[in-house]
Amino acid sequence: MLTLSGVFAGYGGGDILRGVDLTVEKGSITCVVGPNGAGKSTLLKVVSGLLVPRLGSVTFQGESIAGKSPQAILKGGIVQVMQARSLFPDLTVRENIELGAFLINDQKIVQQRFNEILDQFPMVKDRLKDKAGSLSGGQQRTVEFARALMLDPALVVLDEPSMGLEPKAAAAMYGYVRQMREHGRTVLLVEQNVRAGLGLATHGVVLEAGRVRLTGTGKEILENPQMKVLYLGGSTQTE
Amino acid sequence: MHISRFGSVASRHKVQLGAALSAVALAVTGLAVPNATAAPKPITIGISVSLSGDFSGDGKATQQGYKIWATWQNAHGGILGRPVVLKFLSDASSPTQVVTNYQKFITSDKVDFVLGPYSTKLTKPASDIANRYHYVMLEGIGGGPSVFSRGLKNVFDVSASATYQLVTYAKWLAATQKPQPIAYATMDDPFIQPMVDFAKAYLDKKGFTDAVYKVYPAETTDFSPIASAVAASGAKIAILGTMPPDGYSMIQNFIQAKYNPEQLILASGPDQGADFTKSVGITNTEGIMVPNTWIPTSNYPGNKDMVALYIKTYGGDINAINADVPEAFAAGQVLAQAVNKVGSTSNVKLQAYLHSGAKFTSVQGPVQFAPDGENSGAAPYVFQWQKGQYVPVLPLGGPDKVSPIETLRPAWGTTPGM
Amino acid sequence: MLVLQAIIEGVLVGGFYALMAAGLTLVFGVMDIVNFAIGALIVLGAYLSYSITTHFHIDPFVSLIFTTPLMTALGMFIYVFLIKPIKTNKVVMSLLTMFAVATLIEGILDICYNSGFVQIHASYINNSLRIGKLNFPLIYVLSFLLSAFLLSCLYLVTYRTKFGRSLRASMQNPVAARLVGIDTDRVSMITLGIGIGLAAIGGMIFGTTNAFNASSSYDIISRLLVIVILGGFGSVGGALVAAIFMLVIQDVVAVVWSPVWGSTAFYMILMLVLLVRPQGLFGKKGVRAQ
Amino acid sequence: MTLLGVEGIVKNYGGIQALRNCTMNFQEGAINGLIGPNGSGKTTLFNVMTGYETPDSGKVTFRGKDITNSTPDEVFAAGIGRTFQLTRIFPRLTVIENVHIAAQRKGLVAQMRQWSQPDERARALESLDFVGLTKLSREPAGSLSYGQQKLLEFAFIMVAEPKVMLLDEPAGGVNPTLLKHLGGRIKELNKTGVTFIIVEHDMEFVMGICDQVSVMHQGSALLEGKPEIVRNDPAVLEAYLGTDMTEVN
Amino acid sequence: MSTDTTISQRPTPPSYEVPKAIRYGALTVGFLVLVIFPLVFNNPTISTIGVFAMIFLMAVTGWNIFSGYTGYIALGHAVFFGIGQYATAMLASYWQIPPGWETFLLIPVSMFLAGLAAIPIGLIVLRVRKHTFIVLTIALMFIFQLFAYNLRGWTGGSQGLEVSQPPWDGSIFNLPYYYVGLFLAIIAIVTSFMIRRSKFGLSLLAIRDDEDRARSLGINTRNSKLTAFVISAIFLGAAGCMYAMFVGSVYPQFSFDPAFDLELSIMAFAGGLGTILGPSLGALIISGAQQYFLITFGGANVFLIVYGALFILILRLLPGGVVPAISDKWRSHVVRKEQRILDSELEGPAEAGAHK
Repeated sequence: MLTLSGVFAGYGGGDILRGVDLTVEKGSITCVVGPNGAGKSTLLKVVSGLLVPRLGSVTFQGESIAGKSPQAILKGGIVQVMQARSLFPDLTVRENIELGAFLINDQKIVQQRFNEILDQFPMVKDRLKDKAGSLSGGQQRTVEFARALMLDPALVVLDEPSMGLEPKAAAAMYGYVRQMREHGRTVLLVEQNVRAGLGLATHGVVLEAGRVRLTGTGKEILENPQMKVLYLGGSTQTE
Repeated sequence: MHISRFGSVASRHKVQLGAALSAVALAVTGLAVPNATAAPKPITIGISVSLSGDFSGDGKATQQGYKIWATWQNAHGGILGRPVVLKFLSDASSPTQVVTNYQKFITSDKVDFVLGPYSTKLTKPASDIANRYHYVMLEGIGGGPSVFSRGLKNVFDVSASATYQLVTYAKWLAATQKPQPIAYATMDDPFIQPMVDFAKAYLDKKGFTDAVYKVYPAETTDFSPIASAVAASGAKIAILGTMPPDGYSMIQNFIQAKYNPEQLILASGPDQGADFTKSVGITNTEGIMVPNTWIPTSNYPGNKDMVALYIKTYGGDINAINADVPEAFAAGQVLAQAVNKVGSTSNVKLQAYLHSGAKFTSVQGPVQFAPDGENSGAAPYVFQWQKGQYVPVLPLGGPDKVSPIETLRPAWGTTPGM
Repeated sequence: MLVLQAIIEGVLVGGFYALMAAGLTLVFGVMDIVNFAIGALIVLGAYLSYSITTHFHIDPFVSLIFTTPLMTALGMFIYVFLIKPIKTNKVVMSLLTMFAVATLIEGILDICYNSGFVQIHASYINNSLRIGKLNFPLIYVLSFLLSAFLLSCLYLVTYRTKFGRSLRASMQNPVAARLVGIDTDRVSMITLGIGIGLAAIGGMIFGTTNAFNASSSYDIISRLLVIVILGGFGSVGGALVAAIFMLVIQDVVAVVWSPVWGSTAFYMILMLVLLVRPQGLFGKKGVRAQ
Repeated sequence: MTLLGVEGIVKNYGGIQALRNCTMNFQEGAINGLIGPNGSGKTTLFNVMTGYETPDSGKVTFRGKDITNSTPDEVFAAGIGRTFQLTRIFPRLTVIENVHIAAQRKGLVAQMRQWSQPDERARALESLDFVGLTKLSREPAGSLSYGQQKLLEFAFIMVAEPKVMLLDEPAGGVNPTLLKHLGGRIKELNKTGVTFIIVEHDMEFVMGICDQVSVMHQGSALLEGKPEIVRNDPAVLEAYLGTDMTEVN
Repeated sequence: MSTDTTISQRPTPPSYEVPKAIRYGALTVGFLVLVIFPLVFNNPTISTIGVFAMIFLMAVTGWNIFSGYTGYIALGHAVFFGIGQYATAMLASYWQIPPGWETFLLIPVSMFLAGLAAIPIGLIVLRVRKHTFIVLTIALMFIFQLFAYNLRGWTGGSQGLEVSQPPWDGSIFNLPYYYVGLFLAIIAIVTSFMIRRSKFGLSLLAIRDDEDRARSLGINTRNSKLTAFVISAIFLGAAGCMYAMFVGSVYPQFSFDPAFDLELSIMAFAGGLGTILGPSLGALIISGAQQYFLITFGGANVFLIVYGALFILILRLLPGGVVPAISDKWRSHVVRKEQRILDSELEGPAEAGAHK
């Protein structure tokens, strides 16, 4: 569905991604893990069009999307939920969610989706009139999720959905991710909580220093002895 | 037809008798006439005018006045038989540029004479420069008292001194009416405020009191609180030190506040002809007074020609002529008379002559200079709008015939016959 | 009674100032631009209305149908050709650019209109309503109503329409706004269009209540800036409250004491408020450590 | 002896609790490592210790003195220097000028003297040499790469000769050769009496140079000890890899 | 420790600055031109423009010491320009200084008073940043203008004040003003230069780039900003004094003029904000050109249009200003040269840099 090959990208000075090859299968939950600074967030920016890759190709459903504007990519069916602070704090929850459908002009569809989403996220229903800034961290995340689904995207890109959340809230987020897959969406996510992320994922990708180091199912990767080296350093012998 | 130079007032009056039309005809062909013979070297005169910035409105009127004077003067033989050529530079209403401009006129262009710019604020630095090079500065539109209090010997104002312009009215008031409260409001301005303050000082001495006295800053755009304060005083007489645009706003605010003083006199504004009637509405003009140094219909030398020329050149009617025009025109007239009398282009001689107590004539009336350079010969007029006409009403017993003054203004919007 | 009258006048005129300041503050909120040309643009709006009313004998309020779209288009044009290309030091460069635009406009108006003072006219301009001893000049009441109407429209646009949402979203989080598909450039262009379109309306009001010429702009701009600062950059409601508050204080000082001190009070209040609250009366503290 | 300590720090941002009753002590003369998964509150703790954030409750002490409400400059003047995770350098100044900024001078006359005095210059060049940026000393700092900016930031803090250096991910984006070198110099500086507190995700680096490692998890201290002990503690790995919370539900 | 040696053995970094010989050569030529200028162009018109250019030169250099170095764009420095003017006019009459050389003694007094006034003003306005700072400075200027109007007992109100002019002959009148102006302008430039190369100046530039970070590195940002503000005000005071003496009259409207600061910032921007000589260059070119333009084409009223259009053009074409544009040109020249050398070296064993 989404294919990156030989992608080099970075800001100003140097490249942070140095030849990333990655495939996201349709209907999968693909989880990218890796130590800080490995280039996970940069990867997502390339996918969502906020960053133009210097080299390499990015194709989505057979079409090249490298260098396209965020709007064009959104229209193509990729929606991203950013790592932090992506809500508009002074807008109400309802407005925030409706903004997710900014690109849809048919109010009927918007209303219909909105109702669907309310069913999907019961918490949101109770807080529609509150300002987004007044919600707790977990609630804000939920609103971001809800907003992302307004476009009925084929691919949802999540940047660390559990970051800064209490375990219970994080668990709820993971529940939502599963739900998305059940609804037939493909999910690409980046996660620091390796075990949780890979446990959730159907496919795992380990990124390190701007390159893909390991791929496989979530379970395979979790059990791979190289993981400890990647995360805690040292050599496998100390095991 | 060739008109030789005319050195005396008398001969000029003769020319006056040839109606305005002939002067206009001359003006059209005028420039060619003096050149019929050997084409004498022209007399050059440098003038800085404000074509942009705060003073641009008056600056342009000033320039018109000077231009018309030059046309007229050339039609009447120029100065010393030589044609007059004016050089204008814009000063963008800035004293910095005024300083540079007059330096350029005097030292680079080596003009024969200079005439004054618009406004007291710019006349001060300009006259310093002229003084430095021993040039005479004749002017008609920068007569704030501070121009003359500096001891400069080269500045001469052909218009009536600012300080006395409202005193004509004050004198009449004190002579004919019982002491009563008067409402004063004046702009903070070096030319306008002294007018009001002198009148007030005079009236105070005669027992009149002030119902309210407000000074407002020059950049005021909203006059409603000031107008309200004046209206609330309920005074039957209001003396306002206004510049044209705020005068209009003030009247508008009075109308809105339904304040209807029996006598209303503005320092300037009602003298602006069509600008004034269009801004406040002709039906609201009845009985409003304004001091002025010039009567549009007067028979002073050159006046009829000037008016005709103005209308021919710039259009409009007699009431559309801005007061800056005759003030500039008069400065030129006095310069021409004095230089012709002196018989040379020497500024030193000219200065001495102007200080000699010699009498001149101008479209604004007689001119005679006091030692400080102010015009002691002028009698400021007071005009009143009566039935849509701008007519002189004061001073009584002056050289010009005046209409009877209306002492009771009617209600707003009820100009008779309108 | 005089004080009451001054308060009423302050409120009425304050409404007009609030409308002008609303355009200024929106432009700031979305684009981080201090629109220094607002004064010249208001005068331009006044002249446009003046020309239309004198040549076609149309009511000044009706003339807005023509001038407002024209000025809005001008605003968009300015954004696309002058503001958008600015890459570095945006705050100051845009300020200076707008100043240059103001100079240009003043120069053009000066030539076109020959710098005499003019005023826009309508038959009802000198009428006023009287309630008891209080006096409500009709034109002020009308312009206050128009301002109030437009401010409510502005409120509705920003709070009830899709564009309004994208506008508020761009103000609060430009990156996230782009991620939900908002073209922030377009939003900026339209916002500057609105800001300058409002100047057309403000210009008409200014032109009916004041005689003006091409150089009249400087008296307006400094007050508007003060109101915007006091109301908090980007806050339309703040601008409204600040405008009325400032104008009322100024007018009351003017009648009770002296008009010259009324103006001084206007600026002194700004100083005093900022000493206590550097972010203005309604501004939010927006300083982050990292 | 405890040089820098925090006691019961609580810090909330909106709905998120960044620090929950965090108590920690850093020993004088040691190289302290501070590790923990992302979002565990390490940077927030740094911010609280250096005066960039005021805690909701709790106390920060330096040499036994309460510095909880000190401003960043006061903290710096007291001898605590720090670097940032996202570097904060002066982009329009050249590299060498950046290094000179933190060199302290007292008095107006001294302030008015040329910014580059011979002794300062020697120190500045030394520290630039140390991070390998000498060649770029006249480049505007903003044109450096992310990793180079990190090194630059380290270099200019070093010039101020603080008693404690708080390094927030000094290894991020720095290449391995230089990283080794950096570790060597940190040790060397440490011998001269400088205390270090290092937040770092590069475990090899942390384990290699730290005397003491503290682990943070969910806003509070999880445990503290020698690197080997910490490394082999199952709780630490658990904290890093996270519990598979999908199964908790 | 092999890395250590390789690092310190690296060649000394290339200088991207224009070489000293060229810079000092240009400076000397510029200085000599300014010194002999009024002697060669002895027409008082030209030297009048020269005097105003000198006044703007010291004013913009002073302005740049604060606004250029700290990045705080002050649009209310006319306050100090006005204070200099009013101090001169008021003291000249209060002390009854006869017109002539003695008036020049008011320059240091005006500088002192402007600097003194800058302390409380700075303490107030420097509490805020960015746009708020800009608008606050404008508001402050209006407050002073209104005080000048309202406190008529001292300031003469709208009547203004005057400084009597010396009875010198027109042909040499401008020269003392020009040379005193040049002298003060040079002092301003030298001060600016000393500050730029001082530790204090470095602190100011650090404040411009990241004020909070600078503070966290132990820079007393408040005192540094205030000091720069005061120094800057001192030169504005000098400029005001010169202006009042030269023009001879002082009015609230012209002394506290909002357009004054915009002009200063345009000059500084055109020349290169925050550079030492950029603003000076901007002042010489723009104030000279503006006046020359007006006296040449001033009869027509297209002045504002041409001025505005040119101004937009400068902002578009030279967003950084003239001086940075020159140094950028030089820099790319050096870099290209370096690249060629490097390319030829790379023929040998490739020595990859530590990082890109």
